[in-house]
Amino acid sequence: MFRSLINKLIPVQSCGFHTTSCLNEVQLLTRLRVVDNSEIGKRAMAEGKPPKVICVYNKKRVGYIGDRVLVAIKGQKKKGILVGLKQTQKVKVPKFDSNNVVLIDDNGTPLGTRIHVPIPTILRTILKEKTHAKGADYTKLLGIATRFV
Amino acid sequence: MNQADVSKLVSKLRIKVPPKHRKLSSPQGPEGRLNKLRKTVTGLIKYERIELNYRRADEARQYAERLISEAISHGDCHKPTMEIADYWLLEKQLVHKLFKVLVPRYENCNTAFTKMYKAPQAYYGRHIDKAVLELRGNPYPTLTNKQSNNRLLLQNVLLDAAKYDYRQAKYAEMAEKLGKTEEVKSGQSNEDRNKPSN
Amino acid sequence: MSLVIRKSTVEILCAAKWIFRRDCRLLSTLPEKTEIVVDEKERIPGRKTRSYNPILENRHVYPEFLPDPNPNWRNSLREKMERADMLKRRSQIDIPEFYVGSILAVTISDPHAQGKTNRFVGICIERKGCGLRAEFTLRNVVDHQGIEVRYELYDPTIQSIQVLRLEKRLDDKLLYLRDALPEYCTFPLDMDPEILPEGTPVPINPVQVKLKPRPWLERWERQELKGVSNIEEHLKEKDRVRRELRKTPWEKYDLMKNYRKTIPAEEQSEIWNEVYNQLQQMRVSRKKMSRKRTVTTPKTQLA
Amino acid sequence: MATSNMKLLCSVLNKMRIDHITTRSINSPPRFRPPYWYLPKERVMSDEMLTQENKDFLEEVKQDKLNLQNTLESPLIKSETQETLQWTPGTRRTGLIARKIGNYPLWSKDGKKFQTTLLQVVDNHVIKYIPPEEFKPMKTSKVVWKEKRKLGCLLVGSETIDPSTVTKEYCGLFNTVGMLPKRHLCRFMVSPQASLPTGTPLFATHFRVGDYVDVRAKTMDRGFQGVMKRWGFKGMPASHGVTKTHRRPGNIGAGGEKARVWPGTKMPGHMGNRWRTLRGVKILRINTKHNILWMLGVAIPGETGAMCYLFDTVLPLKKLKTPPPFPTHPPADDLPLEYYDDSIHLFEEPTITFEES
Repeated sequence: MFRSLINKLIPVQSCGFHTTSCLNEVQLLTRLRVVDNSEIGKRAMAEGKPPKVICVYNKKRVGYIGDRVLVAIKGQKKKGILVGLKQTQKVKVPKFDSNNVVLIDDNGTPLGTRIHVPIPTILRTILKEKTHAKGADYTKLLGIATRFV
Repeated sequence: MNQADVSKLVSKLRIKVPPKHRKLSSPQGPEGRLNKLRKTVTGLIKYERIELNYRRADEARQYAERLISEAISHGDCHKPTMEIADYWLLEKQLVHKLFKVLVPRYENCNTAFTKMYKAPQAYYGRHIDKAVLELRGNPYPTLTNKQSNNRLLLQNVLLDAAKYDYRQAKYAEMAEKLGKTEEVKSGQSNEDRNKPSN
Repeated sequence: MSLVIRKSTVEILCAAKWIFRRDCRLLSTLPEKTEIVVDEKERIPGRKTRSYNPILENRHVYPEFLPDPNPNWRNSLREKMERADMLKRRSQIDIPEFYVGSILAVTISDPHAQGKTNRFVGICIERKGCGLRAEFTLRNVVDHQGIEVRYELYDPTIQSIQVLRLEKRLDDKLLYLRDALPEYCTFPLDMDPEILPEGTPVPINPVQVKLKPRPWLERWERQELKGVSNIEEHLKEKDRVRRELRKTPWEKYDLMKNYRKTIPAEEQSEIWNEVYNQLQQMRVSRKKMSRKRTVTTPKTQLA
Repeated sequence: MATSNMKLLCSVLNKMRIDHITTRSINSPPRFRPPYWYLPKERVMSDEMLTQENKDFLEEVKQDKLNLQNTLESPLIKSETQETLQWTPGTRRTGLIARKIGNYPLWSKDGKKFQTTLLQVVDNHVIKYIPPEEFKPMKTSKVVWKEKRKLGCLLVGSETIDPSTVTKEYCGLFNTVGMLPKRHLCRFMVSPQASLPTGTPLFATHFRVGDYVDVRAKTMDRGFQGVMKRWGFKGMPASHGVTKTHRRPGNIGAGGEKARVWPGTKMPGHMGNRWRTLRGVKILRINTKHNILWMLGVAIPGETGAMCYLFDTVLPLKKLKTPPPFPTHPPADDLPLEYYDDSIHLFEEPTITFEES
């Protein structure tokens, strides 16, 4: 029941985001949408305080699909993985209506147990490449996804 | 690479169309440019021969050609074509001229509907390329030279002689070839004839 | 649209019936009747003096066979090679007739999950590009999340393209669906294909969508959209004034501008004479294969 | 007396005009002179007011010559029985003249899209060969080669044109071979054993699929451009009190001791229309009927319809490893219509599927 409440709220929420095309890329202070069912993420979205990007972990400082980001959410710093972007994508890669993030901890384990929106299949390759043998294992995220497009 | 517009079907122009339009400088922008061209096209349809600057003549020529080809392909009962004719011809009696005079004149025409010549420049004043733009089949005398006396020009006389020699040589060669083949054929037939006898 | 106009009255009536039959599932049925009346009004004065060439009607069905009209990029030999390659690809996979507004299901082989396929269902909101670069965009709302995927028409990883509902909309591009309420582009992923009876013209769906309140992705009010019903509600006086200032009513009379955007009829007929026979053969052979399919009744859209 | 002497001296000095003395600095390069095989091509066209019969006659002569040219056989076929020449990595083969006719994508077998450029080789013929002993190119640089490279000069022409549109001298260059004049003429430096008899046609099969070539062409002419477009400068801010200097270069150097502009400073000027070579372009597909090469990438200089010259690449890692058709591929009728690189997916092949590994 709580989830349906959130789903009802989301269309209203998404209007609060920047929808002008010049702010379509994920960079510093972009607001994201948490799409997993972690407690902190759910509460932040329900309160209407979506997380802000405070760091993108790549050289370009612009987040692309599968990049790790550091977000400020309800006064805490959490890491997340971008799982859907508003930007124009390459052929056969889906473009989403909102910038989606899944929260993870330092080991790459997702904080939630389910992702309630579709996940692009290209993440399978990207996350496998980013995972190193001794470092964090990001492919755990794929296990909690419900649907791939 | 963009897709071609398929909503309209146009017939091909018989003149060379440059890849881009010319900007005729006008303070009103593209609308002002069309207004300038409207006056020229109206003048062309009305007087059938006009002299003007080359740049403007070349632009106006394309629009006049398109207007006539639209009128030919759709006829006077087609509402959008009528609107277009109404826009381009500032004097309304010319709309009748377009559909009743020019369309029958050009209906079976295989060439462009207009002609353009480079006009001589003025001896004094600024050097601006001038052109004469006219409709084909206009009632005025032609602007080009008569070609009747060209046969007596030196280059033509010389070419005539060369042509005669060339043809003679060619015929001689052909005759030789024919003779050879006939010889070969007759030789073959002789052999054929000889074979059964042997 | 023009297809509908040029067909005989019987066919028009057929189409009208077809639309009426389906109106139970449309959101706004009001402008539909007026649309048909306009169609018939336009049709009557349309006396054609030139002989009507049916082969040219292929331009609506296969627009990507026409080259880019920019003369700087054209070369007859390259276009010929490109068309030959397109026909070769078409002999391998059935690329059906579809338009912007049709609902498609595309299956591709997925390089990221070996041995699996990936199927996506959505409404075609845009078709662009010509030749082998032709591409189309599908849009759907899955799990309350709007998703768009761009596909290339001649990509060899595409396994099948299936038309689930063949229809047109009122506009050439449906990019405004991004700002519309999500129910207008929500389609179930397990949608059944609806098969049109043989010989009926492609119906035009006169549904008018409702936009979400601003901010929008583009200034839709300046684009003269026919498929949007509530655009005036969201406008301020300032926007209306600016819309008036930006209007370019002279552009439809700019004959050369329109000419430079199109491929002339003579060149088109050459192209169609070259490719039409092969396309027709492929169509006929495919039809024989798919005879077995039965006609299914259209499902309600907003179930 | 003194005055008369002075007058004499003055008159002598007047005759000695200092500004007439020409000095040529040793460092300045010699003035460009065209190579000696070059003959002027352009002629002034005018309306000659010929009668219709004479026009037809000229057309007929041209057609006869064209037919004569088409019946010419490649000299390679006759001399096939002669000794076979060996290709070694050091030899230099001739190149080709091609026309850029556009670009479209091809897909690889693993589903990746390759943008390709199509180059058409239009009736290329060998016009002239100058052996290395006779070939003396103009010296354009100060560097004098101690050991002379023994390379001959091979003239290759492409695209037959109407002989009445070019000068008589230019036509004469081709008449010796029995051909109509060509629109483009290019000089290729070749090893003596790679020389070809005159009149040899060259085809796209001169190169093989999978080889790398260098493409030399003129870049697109962009006219006079500012520094932002020409050199990629950043310009200056649009606002924050900036006036009239949004796209300007800014400072071009300090004053002080040098008090001048360093040579080579990036400034506004004419951009494009320069000869540039793109090295190491891979050939993905070859059509033998129309002589089309599909090259990987879209960076070949020039617009659609521009001419370009193709050479075997000089890049050490992409050089030819196996012997190519040498000296060139002889004309043959039984060639397959198209050659494809191994990585390219054929359009008539079934859809790509990714098997589980």
